[in-house]
Amino acid sequence: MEKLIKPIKAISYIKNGDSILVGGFGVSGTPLTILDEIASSDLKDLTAVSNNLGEKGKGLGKLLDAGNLKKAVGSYFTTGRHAVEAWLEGRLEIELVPQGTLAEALRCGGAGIGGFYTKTSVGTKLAENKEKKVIDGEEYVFEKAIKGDVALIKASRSDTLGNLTYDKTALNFNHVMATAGKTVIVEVDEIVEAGEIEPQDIITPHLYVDYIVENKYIKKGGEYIEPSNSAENSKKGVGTIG
Amino acid sequence: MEKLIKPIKAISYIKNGDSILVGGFGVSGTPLTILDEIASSDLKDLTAVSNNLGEKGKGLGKLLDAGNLKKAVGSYFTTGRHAVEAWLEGRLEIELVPQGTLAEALRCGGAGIGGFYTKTSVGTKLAENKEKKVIDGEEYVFEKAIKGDVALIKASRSDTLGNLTYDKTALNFNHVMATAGKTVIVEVDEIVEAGEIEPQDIITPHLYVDYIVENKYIKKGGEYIEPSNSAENSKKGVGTIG
Amino acid sequence: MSQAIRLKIAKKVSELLVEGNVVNLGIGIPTLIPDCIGDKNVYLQSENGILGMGATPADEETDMDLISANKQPVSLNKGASIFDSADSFSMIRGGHIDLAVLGALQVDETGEIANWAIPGKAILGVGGAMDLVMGAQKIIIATTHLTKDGNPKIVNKLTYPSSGKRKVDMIVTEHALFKFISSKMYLMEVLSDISFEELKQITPASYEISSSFIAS
Amino acid sequence: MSQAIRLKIAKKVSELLVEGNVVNLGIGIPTLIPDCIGDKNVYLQSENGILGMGATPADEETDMDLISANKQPVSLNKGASIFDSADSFSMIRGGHIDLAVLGALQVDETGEIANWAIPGKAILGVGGAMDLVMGAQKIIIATTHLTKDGNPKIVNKLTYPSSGKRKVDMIVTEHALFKFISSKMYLMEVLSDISFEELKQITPASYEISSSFIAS
Repeated sequence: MEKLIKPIKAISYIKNGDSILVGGFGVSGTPLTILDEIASSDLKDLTAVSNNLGEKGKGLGKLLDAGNLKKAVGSYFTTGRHAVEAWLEGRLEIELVPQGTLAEALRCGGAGIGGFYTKTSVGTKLAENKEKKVIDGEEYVFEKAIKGDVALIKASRSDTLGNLTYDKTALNFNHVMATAGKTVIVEVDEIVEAGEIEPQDIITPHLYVDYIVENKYIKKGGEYIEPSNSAENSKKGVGTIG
Repeated sequence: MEKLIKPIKAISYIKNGDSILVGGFGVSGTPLTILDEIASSDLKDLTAVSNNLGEKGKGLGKLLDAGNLKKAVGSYFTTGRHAVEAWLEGRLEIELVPQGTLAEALRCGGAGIGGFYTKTSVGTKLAENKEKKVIDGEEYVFEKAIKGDVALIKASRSDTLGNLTYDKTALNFNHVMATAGKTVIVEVDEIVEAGEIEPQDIITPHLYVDYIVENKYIKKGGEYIEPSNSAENSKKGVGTIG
Repeated sequence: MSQAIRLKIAKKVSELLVEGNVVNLGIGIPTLIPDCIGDKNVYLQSENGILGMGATPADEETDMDLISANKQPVSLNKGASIFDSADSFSMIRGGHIDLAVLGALQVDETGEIANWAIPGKAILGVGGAMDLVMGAQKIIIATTHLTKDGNPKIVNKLTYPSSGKRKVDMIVTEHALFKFISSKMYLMEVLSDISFEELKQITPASYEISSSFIAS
Repeated sequence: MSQAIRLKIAKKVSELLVEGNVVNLGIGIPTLIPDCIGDKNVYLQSENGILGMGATPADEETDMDLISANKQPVSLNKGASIFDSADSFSMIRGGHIDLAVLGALQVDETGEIANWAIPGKAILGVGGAMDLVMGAQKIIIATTHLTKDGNPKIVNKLTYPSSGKRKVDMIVTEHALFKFISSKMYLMEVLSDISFEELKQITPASYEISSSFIAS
């Protein structure tokens, strides 16, 4: 298991000013263990490419509070107040991208496609100053591929080679981000022997995965709970994630 | 099972002059039953978009002999002599597309992307007269999305709703073609009840599939054999496909 | 706006759903629709990667890795499938969704909508709104007739940022059902005891009464 | 050209493969490489949708729905995965393949190759050649030194249609191993009893002898 590393080692592959692609929708499919490690580090000026910024105090929300982030690129920052407040206070730059355009731009980044034409956002503020092209009589806007210095993703299972499967809607942006990161670090719940995952069940083949980190959170009652204080948390109903 | 129809009904959705997207690599993953039905029909002037043209007398090779085709769009027509001969004799127009560009153009056609930029073919004859664009200092060529009037694909299993799975490398172009056809007809080996395929095992969700046809060929010794004369064929070693 | 009114709108839209259709439900009133569908057979698509989304599960079956685009726990119906965000938006942008039911901040008299940003406020969320507006085969707007402050939402011309050039097909409010045909707006049905004059007053958009108009 | 010579070239290339690498093998001589790898641990990618392609199966295990890009039956190694053509070429074009070993009709002295079309003949097949040329991290050309007719393949300037602007990294023939560094060609190793003069004669491309040259 050459690819298995500790969280502290994982974040040594991230440099100040890097762009990090972070999987997850809400906090489902978010690499919480790795993000916790970043939040307790001195890393700064990071640009996070992620659909949203987790929740207040969870996932990327922690990085926002800890001051690791300079900028966020994503589709939806209005779920909680934490991102809006950071933006209003000038602590965070935000670049808003339609969700489908974000997914496709990341896929293109991983697939060696320089950019693509979509009808999404044509005629809106988000297409202002972007190149347009008429194809077969319809107007499209040009969107550039997105790549990242480091992709931080979450899978449910990895085999020892780094082949990945995901748990239901925790899949979301994780696979495309695995293809679009220069360095790819996956956080997993479980590691199995190579050959234990059927060839057709593998969602992300191992060639995309550089390092594997074990998830320290424990799934309980459908939610991921920090093990250090899980007993207390499950009583109080705080500190849970999901 | 509203979607289940007979092969003769299936080809009634194809009109003279239509573009048909036909799955398969070699003849693996090719809808042989539907193609047989076309070969014995009067359909003409069809444009086949397919990686290759099957083999002599098999799959799209039959359509070539039967005179159903006007044009072929694909990446590799030199495996057998049948396509080369048809082209030399002026019976077939050919448009050559790099294999990765073909796959991506079909995916874009299904995904509402008007076109994309790839480095593949830059500086070659296949990029002549195509728009170029420099993105982040690298030269790319513009390729337009491909859609088809009818997609004819092959899956191993469908549930009653039309959710599909494929058998190993028979997957190839079938899924992207299912997304890029206006009408999509799938040929399957087996039909199971809705719910029998796990949600995460479904490769092509049912919303892409309009009609289902049962494969009349029988898999034997790793190859598909025409049942009508399978006893004889397996003796002589002829008439097998794959 | 009372929950009863929101439910009334959701119920009316549910009646309009076509058996066998693939439907994406936006945030706001559309999220109430699953509970109004009954045994009508529609396939709900959720842009975070589900086709065949089912009802809210019992507490003990809740899995926060099986959630809707609203980040609420859901279940899977028979024949449901799971896919990633890129594939999900391929479905949406590629025209494979029969119907999207969306909320709106404003709709103008041509059917253009604004449903993602408020002028002068931070523009920090768009989600899948623009992809759905451009990609769905048909769009129904499910909205209260007026804003919380009593201002009209169905207007002459958008004053809020547009969600895209594509025009919607229908508006359902607690008072009325409007249809758009070739970017012209028609009153199809009155759904409350409101008079024509009162309706006109709270609806700045120009519209005609359809020849197939149905009284409440 | 005799099969022995083709095998010799395939064996030499096999020695150059790096443990743990993801490798795509083109048609021609590269197809002989799987049998020469031994227990070196490389992951073979096949553009029709396999990572972890294994050896030719026994006759009774042959499945024509598990084939290589050459349409020959293959097996799957432990940890292999299957994917569709779009995902396969995303790997290739996206730079995720460490090495492609390709055949060539011609290579010029800058490392540009021609491997898909012959002038004056029908141009009817390209397959994944151009995607691999543009996408693989490293490219080794495995080819006989001369054509069947005895004409040079390693030339001054391509007279056959180019496969792309991208330059290859290495050429392995039965006689020599050449490397390209910044579009300049270096003789690294002589692999037969050919003399420098004889080699020069059958190699119109200009090259220098590398400072780290190895004699046969």
